[in-house]
Amino acid sequence: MTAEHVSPSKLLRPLSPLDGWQAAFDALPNVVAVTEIAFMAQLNLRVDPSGPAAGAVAKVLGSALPTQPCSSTRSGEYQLLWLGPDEWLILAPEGAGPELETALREAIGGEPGAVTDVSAQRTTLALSGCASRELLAKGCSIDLHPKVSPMGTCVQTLVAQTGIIIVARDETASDFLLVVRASFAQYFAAWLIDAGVELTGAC
Amino acid sequence: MTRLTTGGLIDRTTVLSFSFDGRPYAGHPGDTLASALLANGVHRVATSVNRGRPRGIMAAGVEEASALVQLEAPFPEPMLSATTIELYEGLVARGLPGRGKLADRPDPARYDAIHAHCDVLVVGAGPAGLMAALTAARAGSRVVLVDEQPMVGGSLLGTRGELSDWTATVLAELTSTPEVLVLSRTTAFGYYDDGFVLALQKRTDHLGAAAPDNAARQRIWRLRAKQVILATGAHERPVVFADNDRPGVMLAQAGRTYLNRYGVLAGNRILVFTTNDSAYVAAVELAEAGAEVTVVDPRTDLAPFWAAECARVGIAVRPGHMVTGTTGEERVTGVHLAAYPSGGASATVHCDLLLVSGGWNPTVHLFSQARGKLEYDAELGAFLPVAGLPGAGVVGVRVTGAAAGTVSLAGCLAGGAAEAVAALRDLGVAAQPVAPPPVGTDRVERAGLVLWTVPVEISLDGSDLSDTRFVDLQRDATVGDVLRAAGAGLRSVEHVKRYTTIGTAHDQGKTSGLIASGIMADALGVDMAALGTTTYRPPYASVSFAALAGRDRGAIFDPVRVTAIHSWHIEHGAQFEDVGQWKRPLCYPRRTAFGGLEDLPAAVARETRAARTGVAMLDASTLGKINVQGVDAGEFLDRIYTNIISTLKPGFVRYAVMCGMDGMILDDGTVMRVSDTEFVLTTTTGNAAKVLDWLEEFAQTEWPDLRVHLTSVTEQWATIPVVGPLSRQVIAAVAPALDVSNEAFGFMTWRSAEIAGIEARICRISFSGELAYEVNVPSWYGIAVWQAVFDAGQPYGITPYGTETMHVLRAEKGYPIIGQDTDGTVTPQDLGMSWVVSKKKLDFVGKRSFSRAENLRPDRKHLVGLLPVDRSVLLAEGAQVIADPDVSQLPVVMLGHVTSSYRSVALGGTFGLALVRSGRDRIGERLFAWQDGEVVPVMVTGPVLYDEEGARRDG
Amino acid sequence: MTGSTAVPQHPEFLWRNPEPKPSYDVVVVGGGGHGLATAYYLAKNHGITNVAVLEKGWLAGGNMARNTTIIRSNYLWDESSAIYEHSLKLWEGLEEDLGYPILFSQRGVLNLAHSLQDVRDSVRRVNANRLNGVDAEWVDAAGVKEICPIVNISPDVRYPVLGATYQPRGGIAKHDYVAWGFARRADELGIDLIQNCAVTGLDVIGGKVVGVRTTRGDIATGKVALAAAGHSSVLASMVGLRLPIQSHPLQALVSELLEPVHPTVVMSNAVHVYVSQAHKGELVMGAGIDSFNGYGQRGAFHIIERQMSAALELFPIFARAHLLRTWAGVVDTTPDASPIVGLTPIENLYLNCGWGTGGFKATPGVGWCFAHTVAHDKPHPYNAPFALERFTSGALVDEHGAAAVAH
Amino acid sequence: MQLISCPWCGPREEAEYHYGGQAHVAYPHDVGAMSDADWADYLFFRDNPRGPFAERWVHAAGCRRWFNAVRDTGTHEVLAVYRIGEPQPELGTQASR
Repeated sequence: MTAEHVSPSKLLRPLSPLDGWQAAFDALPNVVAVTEIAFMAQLNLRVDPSGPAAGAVAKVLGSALPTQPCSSTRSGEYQLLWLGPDEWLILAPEGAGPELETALREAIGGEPGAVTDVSAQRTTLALSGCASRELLAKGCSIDLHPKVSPMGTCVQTLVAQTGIIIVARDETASDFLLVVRASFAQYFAAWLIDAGVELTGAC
Repeated sequence: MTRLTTGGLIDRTTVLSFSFDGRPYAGHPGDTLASALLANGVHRVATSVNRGRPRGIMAAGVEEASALVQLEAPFPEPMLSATTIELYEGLVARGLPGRGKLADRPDPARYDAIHAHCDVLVVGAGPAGLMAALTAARAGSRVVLVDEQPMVGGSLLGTRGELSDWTATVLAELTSTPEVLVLSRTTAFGYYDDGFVLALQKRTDHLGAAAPDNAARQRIWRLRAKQVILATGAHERPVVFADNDRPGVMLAQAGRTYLNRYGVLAGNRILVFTTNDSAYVAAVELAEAGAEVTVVDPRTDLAPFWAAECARVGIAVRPGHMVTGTTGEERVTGVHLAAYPSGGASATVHCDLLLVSGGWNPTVHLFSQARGKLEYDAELGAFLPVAGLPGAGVVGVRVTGAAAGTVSLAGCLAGGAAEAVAALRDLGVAAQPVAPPPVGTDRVERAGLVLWTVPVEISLDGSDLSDTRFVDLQRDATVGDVLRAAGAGLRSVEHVKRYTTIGTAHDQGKTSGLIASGIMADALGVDMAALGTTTYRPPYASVSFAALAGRDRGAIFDPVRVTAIHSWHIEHGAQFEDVGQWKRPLCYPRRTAFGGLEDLPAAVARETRAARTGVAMLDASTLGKINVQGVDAGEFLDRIYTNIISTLKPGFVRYAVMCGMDGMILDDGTVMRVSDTEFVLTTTTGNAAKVLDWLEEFAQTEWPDLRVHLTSVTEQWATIPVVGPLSRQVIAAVAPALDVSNEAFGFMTWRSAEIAGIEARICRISFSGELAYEVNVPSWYGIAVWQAVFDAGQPYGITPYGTETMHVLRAEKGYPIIGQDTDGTVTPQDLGMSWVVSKKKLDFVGKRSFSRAENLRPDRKHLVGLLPVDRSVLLAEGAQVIADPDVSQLPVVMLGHVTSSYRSVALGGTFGLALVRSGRDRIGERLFAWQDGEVVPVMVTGPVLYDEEGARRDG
Repeated sequence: MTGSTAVPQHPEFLWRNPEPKPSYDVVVVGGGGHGLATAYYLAKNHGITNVAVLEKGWLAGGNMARNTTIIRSNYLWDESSAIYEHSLKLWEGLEEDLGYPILFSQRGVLNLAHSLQDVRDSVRRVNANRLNGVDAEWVDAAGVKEICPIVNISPDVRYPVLGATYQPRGGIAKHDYVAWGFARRADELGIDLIQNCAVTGLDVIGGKVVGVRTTRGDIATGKVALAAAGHSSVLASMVGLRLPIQSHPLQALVSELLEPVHPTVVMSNAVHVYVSQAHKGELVMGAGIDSFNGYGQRGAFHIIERQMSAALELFPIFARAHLLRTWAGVVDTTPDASPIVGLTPIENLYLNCGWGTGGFKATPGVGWCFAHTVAHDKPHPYNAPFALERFTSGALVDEHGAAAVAH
Repeated sequence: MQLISCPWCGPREEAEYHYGGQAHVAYPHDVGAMSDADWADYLFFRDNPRGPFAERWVHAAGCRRWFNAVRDTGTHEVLAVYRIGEPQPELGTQASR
């Protein structure tokens, strides 16, 4: 293959970790639906939640950072995921990363903290359907029952020997956002599809 | 035929064909293989392992010690109890002579595992378990009820339909209650810490060949409960006498279960030998079903109720007697009786079925696994759980029903409800016990006689074979074996178990273990309570390896990590290497002129030549990358690395080494300074997670005062080194706005640049000694930028290369690979890298260890180069380096070993790196590499063999 | 009640069950394989028979009863291969020496390599073994298949078998019989084996140990030899001695009896599978060490599940074999994965511990050397490198670094 | 499978954690002044009691925070968990969970 044969626009198309997997996801029984949400902007934010920078950051994000462990909040187009006592993952629309990174860094200023663009570090999957919880239970040891893990719950755990972030997005434990590291994504997708083999048409 | 025309929980309208030991038979849904065999008059099922004696069916459940079979169809499975196999159409089985046979082909079935959480886990769906589950369910709790049988009812299943309407109602209510999960065909087999119970669900075995392909045949339930209620029932135990192993000798409750549950009258002339009242109901029901029944009871004070019942149905009772032996070959034909305990007045009675009851062993396995304490109850002759579970933390583990030694049905029903109320109370839930169903007067009101083996002297002829008083049928272990153990001086039940092998077979001694202890205690004249039991180890019942492996097999056995450029490598024929969980291209073999593929040496020769003379490119995205931010980032890294990092200026890159506390090299990589307060480190591929953990541990626990934050960015960046004297042209082509001149963009610096609109970080670093640019772009663009570089390099013959070429290039320059040229016993000084160890810093991790005596030895092993005298001979990686080629006297003093070895185009022959004792002092010496018997003369050189003056790095 | 209440003195008599005497020349603490072997060689090699072996439970009921009985000597470092090879040579004559059937079966041991680095490490070890007089060879994947036909050597599996080191003289033995053989001989030679006797304290006067306090009374003694594996730290702490040891659970398991399928011993450190088929036919498998400190003789079940996955990748035909029993021992691990055998800062107190997962195979060898150490108040040349001082000098025998760790 | 309470995330399965050995062994201040024996003690010697033991764990698959736990090494019972910097509860007593 030589340069002449490849158009530049095609060349510089970004490729998500699960590019080409949607057809396999679509073949899953209709009690679950899996879709990659590619190219979301993702920023890792470190800041002292009780320090002055937290307030400045909140202004940029339009919402206070969630300080309840294992929780998340939405603020307009942003999702703020609690990762640790001074650590959050900010999910933002595609392309919003650089500007938000700058704004957050400015907000933190000289205070202790850090902002790191990790947009391509992980990809995200939307998992929905009435069998979602069952599907995850095949590898996830966390109780995702809606009484235990209500909407907004954001846990980091192991599923299929893969570190993932799970965000509960509804009150019936049938809509989850799964955030998985890019290098593990294809393995994780294969695992999900295999886990779905047995699901039947009804819940 | 011994199948009755009515009765039982089988479906007579459907006939299932099966084959056993090559003969065709028929049975019905609801049958087990055992019940179907008995229905067909087959009593002999197996052959004993050591003595080749015929063996039959002695139980009706998981405690079966004798009726072991090999399944042959639909798929071979070794060693299952005929009593636990649900019958299905097309089943093919044969009796086992003690050892199972594995299939010679892969198992096509699926297996899986699933997690479930509950407030209350109830194990056992008998009367106590159902009451417990119902009480908890009505309180609104999340309940899981597991039971090994295909239907609920537990011991009730062996009765004449006692409480069957009630169990059906309870089951209906439970299954329709939200948050209640009833798992049948599910055996809880292990209690682990903190309310974690493992259970095996047999999901499709009973369907035979009709089992759906996509369904997991067996499933491991990983149950995490806040409260556990064990309603696991009890196993009847036999009494030992001579020839007690003949087919047709069966536990009394089993005989009753075959009658009531399966509609099988297993004998016509039945002798019931019991030491307690519980077997009388079996005797009466069997007599009412048409059998001629005799009861032999060593006790003389018969219960009036049972005496009357026996009289009513015409059962002859022989109080004050015992069974001392049996006759028959393939099946019992008669029984020797004698007066108890004298042994006098012996007689022989004909029979075709001998039912035995020596009392009951509560099923306390899970409780014991949960560290529950057991206490010997001399009256029941059983170890009972002591209420309250010390040291079990917040998770309550309760035992109820027969498992707790409760004898009466009413007691079991009430106990189950009460334990559930107690469990719920511990969860802060106030609950009422559900009302038990009405039951009749219980007629087993007193404890029986505890009798392990009948008191008859056996004159042994000195051979073990003359003793036929079997304690463990499966192991062919006898009373004589137990006594022999005692005679040998053994006093511990664990020793006796090991000496006799009693309790180590498929049934794990469910019926035999306690008897062995009892015989031992009697023989030694010690108290059973003092002797104790052997430990109840998981699993409670056998579990197939495949079920435990679940879905973690084949393609999803272990994560496969791939870079953003992986698909390109596949399309371009890369051969891969496993590096940790990563797949990395080892090389990219090309088609040869002869149509075949290049072998590794040919591909590597071509790839290295390209890198040394033209331009080549590598996917190095697997390198670990850590973003370090904070005003103290420099200080933090100074403490971690052996060299100084804080003096590095933004825009610059430094090679750095980190050691463990012991001063041994842990990892190496580059440190890029992005700004005053931000760095990006690289780690070796295999160590990325370990290094981040290591850094976090220091940041969080040792130096929490330092303002520094660590974030993994391994997958954020795709990393593409472009290497070779022509690399500058390629970079200039893809990043036209970047001044690539050496003056503007010097060695060990980095620049931001746009590659076709993509923001890239390009580092002038080199792991080959050649002019090289390491291109880093967000990994979404990894493959696009890789392709752009590849395209731009076409005029220069750009060549993708793999890890093997990378290794050759770096080895020619003497650059070590951590983990290959080091092994956890190597310091930076050993590698000749004292220059990377700061003398100025007061401290850094590992520094103190460098001044220990061992580290100051002049004869430590040093990294050196080795040139074979014959440059066509390739040293083996792992060859040992010796000074004297005469190895006739062993052991031989070894000076070190070859860590890396390659054929080199650039060096015109083979070369190696080695760790050699006092190696730097031996440069110029002739040594020998010993590899698999071959002695290869080598010359010791410095480790840098190519471009020692470093002239090539600037192009 | 049983019929035969009289226990006959049996021709296969194993040992007396004596009451402890008030004093002994040597007290060995720990009646496992190492303690029993030490006692035996004290009597046999050094004529010291006024010896008690104190066991808090039943003889050989600790790790001796819980290990997977793999015997080999193909360790990397000179120091390790010397003591393990000494042990292997003793194994080769042990049945005769003890006059007891120990079912020592030299069926060979394969250590599989799954990555290119595994291959390098393996070849390095094989070459070192050969020059140390230890039988060893490198076999490629096809060679592995020849030795053990049921190993899956397909290149398409997740971690293909790239080859293996093979020690033909390695093998297995029947652990209980080994212990009983030593115990029986020790008993014959007059040594008191005292069970259900837990040590509750050590009496030290003037920096010298003079006695042992036990649950069965105080015992005066000239020398104390500790051989208590995972419990060594607890014992040493009784005299204020700290050890560089951490005690961890190590699990193992066994299947039902199966017709012979597995003719050798296969070990794979990379995926933590250690498997052989014992004489009666059961598959015996060891797992990886649980990461946390624990004396509870129980590990976590996910370790077993994971091990099963790995085992089926290597041996697909094991799929429908059944797990009958799992258990755990308490292994005493050291920073360099090598044992500690030698003197202590307290006079007449001797230490043998830190064998981690490797203790069984060392039983006769270390018994021999430890007895020598106790008898002469000086380490035997084979255990001299394994002194406690090495952690101060830095002269470790780092079997971790050499990847030849475990089992 | 022990259930260990992360002081931040709550009870999680043991597999989510990495074990860090004895807690409260601080990195020495002036390593240059330490004798070889003292340094060896710091490097290699840790308590190894049977019974309550103050240990470090990190919630590796969760919030990545190190914390301390007092756990009974005989029974596996976690007696207390506390964050880095918080004082160690008295050993052997049933502390808050």
